[in-house]
Amino acid sequence: MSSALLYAGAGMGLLLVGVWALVLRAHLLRKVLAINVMGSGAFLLLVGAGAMGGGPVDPVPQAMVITGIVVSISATALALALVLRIAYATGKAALPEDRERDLMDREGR
Amino acid sequence: MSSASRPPGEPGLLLRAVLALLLLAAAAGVALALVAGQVAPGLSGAVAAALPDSGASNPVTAVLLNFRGYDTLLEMAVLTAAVVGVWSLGPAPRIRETEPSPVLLGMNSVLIPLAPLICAYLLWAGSSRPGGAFQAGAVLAAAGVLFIISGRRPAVHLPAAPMSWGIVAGLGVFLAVALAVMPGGRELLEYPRGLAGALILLVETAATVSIALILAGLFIGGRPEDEP
Amino acid sequence: MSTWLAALPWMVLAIAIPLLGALAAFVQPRRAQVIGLSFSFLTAGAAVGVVLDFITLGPQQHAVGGWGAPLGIDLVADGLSILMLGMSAVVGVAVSIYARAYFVPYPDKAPRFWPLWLFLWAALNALFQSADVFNLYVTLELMGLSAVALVALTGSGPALWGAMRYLLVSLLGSLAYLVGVALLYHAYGTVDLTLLAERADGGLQLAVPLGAMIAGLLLKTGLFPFHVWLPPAHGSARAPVSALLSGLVVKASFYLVLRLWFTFVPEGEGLPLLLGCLGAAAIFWGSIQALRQKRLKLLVAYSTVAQLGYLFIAFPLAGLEPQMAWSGSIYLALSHAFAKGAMFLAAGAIMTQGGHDEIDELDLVVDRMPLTLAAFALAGISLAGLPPSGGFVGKWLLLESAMAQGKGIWAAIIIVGGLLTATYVFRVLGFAFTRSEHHHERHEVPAAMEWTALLLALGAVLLGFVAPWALPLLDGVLP
Amino acid sequence: MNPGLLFDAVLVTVLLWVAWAALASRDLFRGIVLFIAFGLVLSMGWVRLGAPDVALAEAAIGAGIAGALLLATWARLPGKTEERPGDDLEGQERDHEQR
Repeated sequence: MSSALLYAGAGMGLLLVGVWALVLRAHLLRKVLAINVMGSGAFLLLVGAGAMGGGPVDPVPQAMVITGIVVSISATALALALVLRIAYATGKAALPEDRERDLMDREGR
Repeated sequence: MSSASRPPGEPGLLLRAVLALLLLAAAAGVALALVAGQVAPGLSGAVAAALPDSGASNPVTAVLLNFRGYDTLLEMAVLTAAVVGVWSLGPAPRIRETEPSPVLLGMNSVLIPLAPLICAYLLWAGSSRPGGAFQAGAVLAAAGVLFIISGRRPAVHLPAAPMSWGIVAGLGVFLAVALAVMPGGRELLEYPRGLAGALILLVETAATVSIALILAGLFIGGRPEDEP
Repeated sequence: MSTWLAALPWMVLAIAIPLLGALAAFVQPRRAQVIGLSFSFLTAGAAVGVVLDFITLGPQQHAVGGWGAPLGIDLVADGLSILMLGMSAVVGVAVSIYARAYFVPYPDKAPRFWPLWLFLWAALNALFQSADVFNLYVTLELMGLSAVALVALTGSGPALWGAMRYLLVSLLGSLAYLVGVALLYHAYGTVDLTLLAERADGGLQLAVPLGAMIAGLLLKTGLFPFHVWLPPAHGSARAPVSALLSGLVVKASFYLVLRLWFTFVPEGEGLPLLLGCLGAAAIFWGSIQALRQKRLKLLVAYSTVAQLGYLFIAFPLAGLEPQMAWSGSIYLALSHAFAKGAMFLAAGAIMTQGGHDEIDELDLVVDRMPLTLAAFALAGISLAGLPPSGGFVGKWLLLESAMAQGKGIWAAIIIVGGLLTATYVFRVLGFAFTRSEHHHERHEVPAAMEWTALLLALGAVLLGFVAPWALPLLDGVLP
Repeated sequence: MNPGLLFDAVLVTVLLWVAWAALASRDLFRGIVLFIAFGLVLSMGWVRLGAPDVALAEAAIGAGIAGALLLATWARLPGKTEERPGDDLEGQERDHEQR
């Protein structure tokens, strides 16, 4: 078992946790957090799986991850701006199918 | 409320079970694909071989701004499109002026002047050591964010026009360089021999300024008020 | 004079021009309409340049940075790419002309629409030409973010919800795709499609990443049962935006599914059958929902769900007759882009005229807007697959392929789906010819809006006539 | 087991735990703070993977900018009560205005 495999596995774990929360948590901010955790998981998988062969550190997946991090902050910023507009327009930071739910956090309403 | 154990609208046991099964299956698939079969050697050798011609001695910078510079170009487009999208949602929500805490003000008086220095170092170091445009831009933006939330600023009347020119400068300069090298039978982004280092620095500097402005613009959360 | 024109790098310009246009329209918001429209024409011109290059010189390749795969990123324009580029150019120009007239009453929206639409167009052109799976991820994200922002442009609660759900689904799909990219790089040490095709040797190491990527793309395409995000997003967007989303954006992720499929040619019967069944389910579910809608734009959006189903019928039919089945599917995608674009543009014109889009309150709209109604009817003819439209050619190829293999069940699905389509189109036309009891406001509709819808719908019909020239372009692309 | 691998194992465990806690906690503010911590732990992981450039980007953008954006959004959410957790942390964003 190598460190690279360990980190790739952790990436997979983060993806699972992220999807779980994305589907089950109602508050839109939480869904944005979930997407970000998933993104980090995919990036870990990219670098970790790429490094499993050993040898010198491969810069290509690293550059891809930096690209990915910037793409992900762009998406996060747009998502957060949307969350805020939804909260202002409808009074609740949730999608219509989740509006009946207790948002399970103190800042829900 | 139908039952005490499950509030209305709360996802049921069936959904959770199906989701868990799907996720476990996906995880098993990925795990098998990871451990089964060969692991390819990757591209570190190819990058090392081409590094002397790339105009940067940090391999990651070489990949980001030369070998796979086209990815970075489109990534700048994504970042710019995000701020265009955020601005399109409406004017920025106003931030209420409050008396900032003395701790924050004290911290800021050290951090804000320091940020451009760190930024310049990261930008300069990027070609040979870890660092580069994105990290440097983020540090500069962080200083801007501290400035915005510290309340020690002239009223939030951000002039839209210079800000939007600054926002597009990164992608604009990158595109201009990418296209300007083409005459003479070269491909998009194919830097002429010997000019790669200088052009990369030019692109990175413009990108740093834009990234800082874009990240700060994203933080404001909407378009400046004088923007039509 | 044509020598220097022919020497221009059209593939690159088709991506660079819309990007420059987006920047220009953003920094000059007061002149966004003029800038946007001019750059739309230039972008379409560049796409035509790529198509002409292909016709005269064959498939084109461009090694960005001069490195070439695997170190660099390659752009490739083959027959499939140029059909998609051409489709985007025609629909894009029509929507741009329409949008210029449409946004005149909304001076606050116009400067927002143009940069986002040009970013979206750049992403589409980049996506159709990229031969690098990671680069494709970046183009997918550029496309997704600008499309989401365009939906949110409407500004109302439902549109914001639609945009948010669309964003989450789109990001989830991209991440699934990215997992596939990571596993491909792990196993084969490259992200270039051509090299991957050479190195991929089947087995789990190919099946798992391919499964992840296709699943993510199906989510973005909105194939049943992943369609739930689609009608709210497409139905609540501004009319030109709906036309772009239904006409072009969903085609981009479908194109990518095809590209991966043609590159790796997965073995086995299970997955194609599953995709075909989902397609059939989409046809029935989407059509029935379309029949039940009260609002015209939602009807058209559910029709997209149904028509996307048709595109996947080719998968179970491609085993023995790949050429015919794939040609049918691709041709359906093209004609759907024209027809659905025209339908949304027509729906937008009707909405502008009457201030609403309730189907049973259309109130003799045919008297006031004969051109728009003609556009809707012509687009409906293509959607239902009636001759001589492009939709007819596509469905005919699928039918013939099904009959040649004795797979009558798929033929039956195609025919029943066509009847359902005709039913909901005629339902709209019926109300357009009857008088309503209620009084409605009436507004002037710019002629440019009516004519672009009509011309685009005519394009969908004319596609049926150009099929003998268009289909051979796919030679060498299909497996 | 060599010490490097042991360290990695601990780091990965902490990473997964922080991620889970950030997504599962009842309190949204706590979730965001944990998410920022997650970014910092992750950037340590990038250093361990031999990717210092990524570590810098993760710390600056993934934890720093994303954290600031999340906190700002959270602070601007409408309909908040006065006694919210961590009132003294982000004292500047105390705008309860509704648009």
